[in-house]
Amino acid sequence: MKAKLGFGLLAVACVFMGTAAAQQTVDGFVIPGNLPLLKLPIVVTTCGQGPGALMFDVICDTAGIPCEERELLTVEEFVSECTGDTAWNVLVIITGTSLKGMGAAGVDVDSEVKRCLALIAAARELGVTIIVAQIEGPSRRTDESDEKSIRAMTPEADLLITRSDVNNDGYFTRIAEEKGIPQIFIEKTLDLQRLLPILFGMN
Amino acid sequence: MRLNKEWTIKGIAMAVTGTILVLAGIAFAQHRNFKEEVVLGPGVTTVRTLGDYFAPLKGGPNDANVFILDSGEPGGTMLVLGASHPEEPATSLTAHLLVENATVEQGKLIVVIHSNPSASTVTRPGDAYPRFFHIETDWGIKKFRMGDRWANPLDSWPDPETYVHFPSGQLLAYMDVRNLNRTWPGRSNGSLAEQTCYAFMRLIEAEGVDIVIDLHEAELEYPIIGTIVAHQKALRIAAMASMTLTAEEFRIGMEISPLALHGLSHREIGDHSNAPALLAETPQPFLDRVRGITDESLLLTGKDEFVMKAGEFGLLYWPIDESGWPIDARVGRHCSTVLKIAEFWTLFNRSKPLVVTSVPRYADVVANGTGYFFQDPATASASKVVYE
Amino acid sequence: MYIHAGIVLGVIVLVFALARFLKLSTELAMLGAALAGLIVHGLVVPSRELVGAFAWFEVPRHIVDGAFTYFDVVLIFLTATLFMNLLKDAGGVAYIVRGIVRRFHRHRALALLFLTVVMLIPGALTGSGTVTVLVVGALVGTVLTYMGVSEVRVTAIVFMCAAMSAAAPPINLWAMMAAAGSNMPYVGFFLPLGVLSVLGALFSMFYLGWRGTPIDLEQIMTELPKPPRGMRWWKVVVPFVVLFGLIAAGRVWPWAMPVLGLPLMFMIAAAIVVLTNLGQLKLIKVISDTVEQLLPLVGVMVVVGILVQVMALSGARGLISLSIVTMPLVAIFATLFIILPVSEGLIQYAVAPLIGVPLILLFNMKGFNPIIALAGMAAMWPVGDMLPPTSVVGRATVMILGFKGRYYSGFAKTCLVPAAFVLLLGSLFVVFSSRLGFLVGG
Amino acid sequence: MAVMVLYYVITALFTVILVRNFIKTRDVQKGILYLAVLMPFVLRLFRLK
Repeated sequence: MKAKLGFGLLAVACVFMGTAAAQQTVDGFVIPGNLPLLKLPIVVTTCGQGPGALMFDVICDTAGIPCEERELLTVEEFVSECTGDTAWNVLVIITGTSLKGMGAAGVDVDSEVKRCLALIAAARELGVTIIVAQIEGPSRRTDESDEKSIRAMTPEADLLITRSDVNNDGYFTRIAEEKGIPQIFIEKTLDLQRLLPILFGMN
Repeated sequence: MRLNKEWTIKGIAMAVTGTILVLAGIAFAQHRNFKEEVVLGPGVTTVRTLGDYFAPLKGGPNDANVFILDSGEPGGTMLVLGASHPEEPATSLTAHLLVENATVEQGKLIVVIHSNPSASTVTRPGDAYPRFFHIETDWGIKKFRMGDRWANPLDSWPDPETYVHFPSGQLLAYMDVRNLNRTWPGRSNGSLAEQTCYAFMRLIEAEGVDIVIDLHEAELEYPIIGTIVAHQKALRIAAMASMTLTAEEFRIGMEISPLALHGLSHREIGDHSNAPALLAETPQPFLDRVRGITDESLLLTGKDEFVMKAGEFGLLYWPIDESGWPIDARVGRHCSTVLKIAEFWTLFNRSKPLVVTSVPRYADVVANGTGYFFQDPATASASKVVYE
Repeated sequence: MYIHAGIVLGVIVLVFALARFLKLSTELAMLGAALAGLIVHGLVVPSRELVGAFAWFEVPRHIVDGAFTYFDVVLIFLTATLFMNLLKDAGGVAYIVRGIVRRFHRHRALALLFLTVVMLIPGALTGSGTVTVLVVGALVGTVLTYMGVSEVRVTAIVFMCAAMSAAAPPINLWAMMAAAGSNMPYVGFFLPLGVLSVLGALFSMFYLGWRGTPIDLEQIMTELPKPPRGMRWWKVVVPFVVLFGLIAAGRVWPWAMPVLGLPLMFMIAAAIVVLTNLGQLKLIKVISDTVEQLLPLVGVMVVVGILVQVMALSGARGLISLSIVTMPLVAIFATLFIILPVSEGLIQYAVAPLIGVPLILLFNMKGFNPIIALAGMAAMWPVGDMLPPTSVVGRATVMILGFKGRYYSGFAKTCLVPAAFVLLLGSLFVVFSSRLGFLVGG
Repeated sequence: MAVMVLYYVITALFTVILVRNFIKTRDVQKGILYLAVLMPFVLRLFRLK
């Protein structure tokens, strides 16, 4: 993982004007200095089958960022598609679970965590950068299932993108500090429309 | 002597019971026969009824009014369903408000105020709902029926031992055979609610509906609240509507309609017609099981100490404080949600634009009150007044 | 609000106790308590935003609205019992009992197994333990008595098996109502409910019924009432075949069969009994006796409905519900075996929306498997049907078997071990629900 | 629809019997309970609830 904690993409470096190690404020976002190397294209999935990945994908679309949404991406698919020419370079995992239709029609969060941990392990091996994002706010931090998804994924990230309104208890700040993971806070989901081009050097 | 004493008591008991029955009977009849007055707004071009699309419903309890607001300009067609569950009054109020205010510049808007009219003519046994609720307007008090979640047993009797959903075969609770949001896509020879859904599906075909919005309210203990639930065909519209509403007006989430949960509008309409369906939920503390005194006040203010206490214990999926969840905030949320979905429909379907104007947004409804947007039926011409 | 709901609740309890002290029947005492609660609510209700004074005109409406809460259940009770009473009057029940005894008198285990199945079926199909008692209770009870099982044990067996039959799939009304209330489909309950109810019923039957005397066929055949001369096996079989055939047809061809509903099915079966025994039945007397026999049960359902309405109106219901869900989770688990049966005894099926829904939403929030947890609870509720003040199934059992012993120190005490078994099993299902997820899918 | 009519017939049958039993019973407490039980039957029969 250390190897991947490079000093950001060229464009970001330009923005920071050579002081990459220090945090910078760009367009209202506080960007930490220890950003991992972020290269397109992106594949996005959720840990809990919420609509977060879809939202992320829609935003990428509107911002012209190449991204693929795979709600139930398996390790096999991931590995096989990461070996081609158009291989994914960033794996985004959106945390928080969907519970519409509790019970038989609902989501088994444990199997979702298992699937995503396997994806993370594969990503490590393949050198794919892992972003763990909580972008839907308090709606995806209400119950035990959300918590399981968040607590399993957050410590595994190379970069955290977090809605500031779910950090009331300081959990995300604490984990980021403990694990030395760079973290960027957003106020609203739509902020990603401005943030992602900055991160991927598209401005 | 003993016989006399016995009959004295029995006689008194009969008189008391008789009085209770007469007074209760009057109360039930008042509720069942009360008609809400709707003043047709400038946008309404035609008023039909569900029976026009499925003849067996004609003249029956669920021959709901269908308000058509046609711009005459080509574009998309949106169907808005109010009061699928009449115990969720912000939904019928929003639909009512649309009918009295909306104008359509491009495309066509179809609004149903009471989607399951039968369910709006009955109070729920054991739950102590009020029969009516009242909204203050500039010209006086406007009165509305408070209904139930299920169609009136007087119109749909008996229930099966267990309700087998058509066509999936999924089992649901027996009374849900009268629940309009469990009987989609319906069947022509089924229960009243199933036939009503069937009629709506014919309406969707006949009018070329492109998108359906089913309005609802939910208890704060329930996970699906303050959100838009979307069929797979409408995910992008829902995602954008949810994100922009949250950024611009109020927090609202999004859920994907689960494939394995049957009978609901957001699942079946999308699966069985060309129109995707979205379902919008607002918070209604009145529906919470832990609620305190059950009355019109709770219905309209959404203020409840017990629900707040449950919130302090982290048992709610949606926040609540002393200001409660007043009806104006709930109606306002639905108004903005409908408008935003229409906007994104247009954005994603440039060839079929749907432009709706003159509808207040969230901030307008909260600032002025819902009643501000209702017209006075007394001053409107008789031809402009329709009874719901 | 706490004070108001507390006052109303206090008045309800006080008036009930007082009325019982004054020798009023349970049903009338509850009715009095409900009416007193309603009036006190009207008198002391605090001023509320937007609405004026309490509308006294609504009082009669609330009473009748409440009385309607279990109207469908009442109709099922009446029609099911009418059917069985007609069959009994025609001599059909004696005919079946003789048949069972003759077939199974050599194999005790097999006989008990068969009786368990007979007990489970009516409740499984209708969701009502009372229906089980009313339809097959007397029959099974008689057979067990001739197998040398003591009267009190027979009563306990019939009650416990009836309770388990109500819990048994496919129709468990508590699970169904709580699922509907929390917007879950009624799917995936078959296996967990099946495991719970079958284990519970078998344990009850064998624990209480295993010891007994061997059957002396000769003697029993002389003692058992003889069916009338015109009785033939088909006269007994046909009504049952039609009844279960109609219920099954509704499930096999749900969209081709018109919805008949249980009351009509029982009435059709009853009509067949009448038609096949023309001239032999005192029809009006049987109906009249049936209504009189069921008055306490039907009365309590009507009265409980009124009570539930008053409690909902005044916030007393919310207060109870709130006090339960705000307990620490460990405390909830530790007291479920008390909370569930006691609340069932108090307000019957209304517990499912009242306590079941908030609890299941709570469990779901805390990451438990809501289906397994609800199945666990739905097997525990029916055990409370022998508890006061309603004691619906318990009283039906005692009534139908003509049990003369003491209700609590005799009958209820004998139920204790099997009841504890079911309650423990149910609690384990709730606590370990997330690990029992594999049972879902049936 | 025909089924619904049959339900009114069933309701009517039990209403008649309930009234008959109410008149015949000598037990006042039972009498009052009969009246309570009659309430939903009567209002359903008159199609008021």
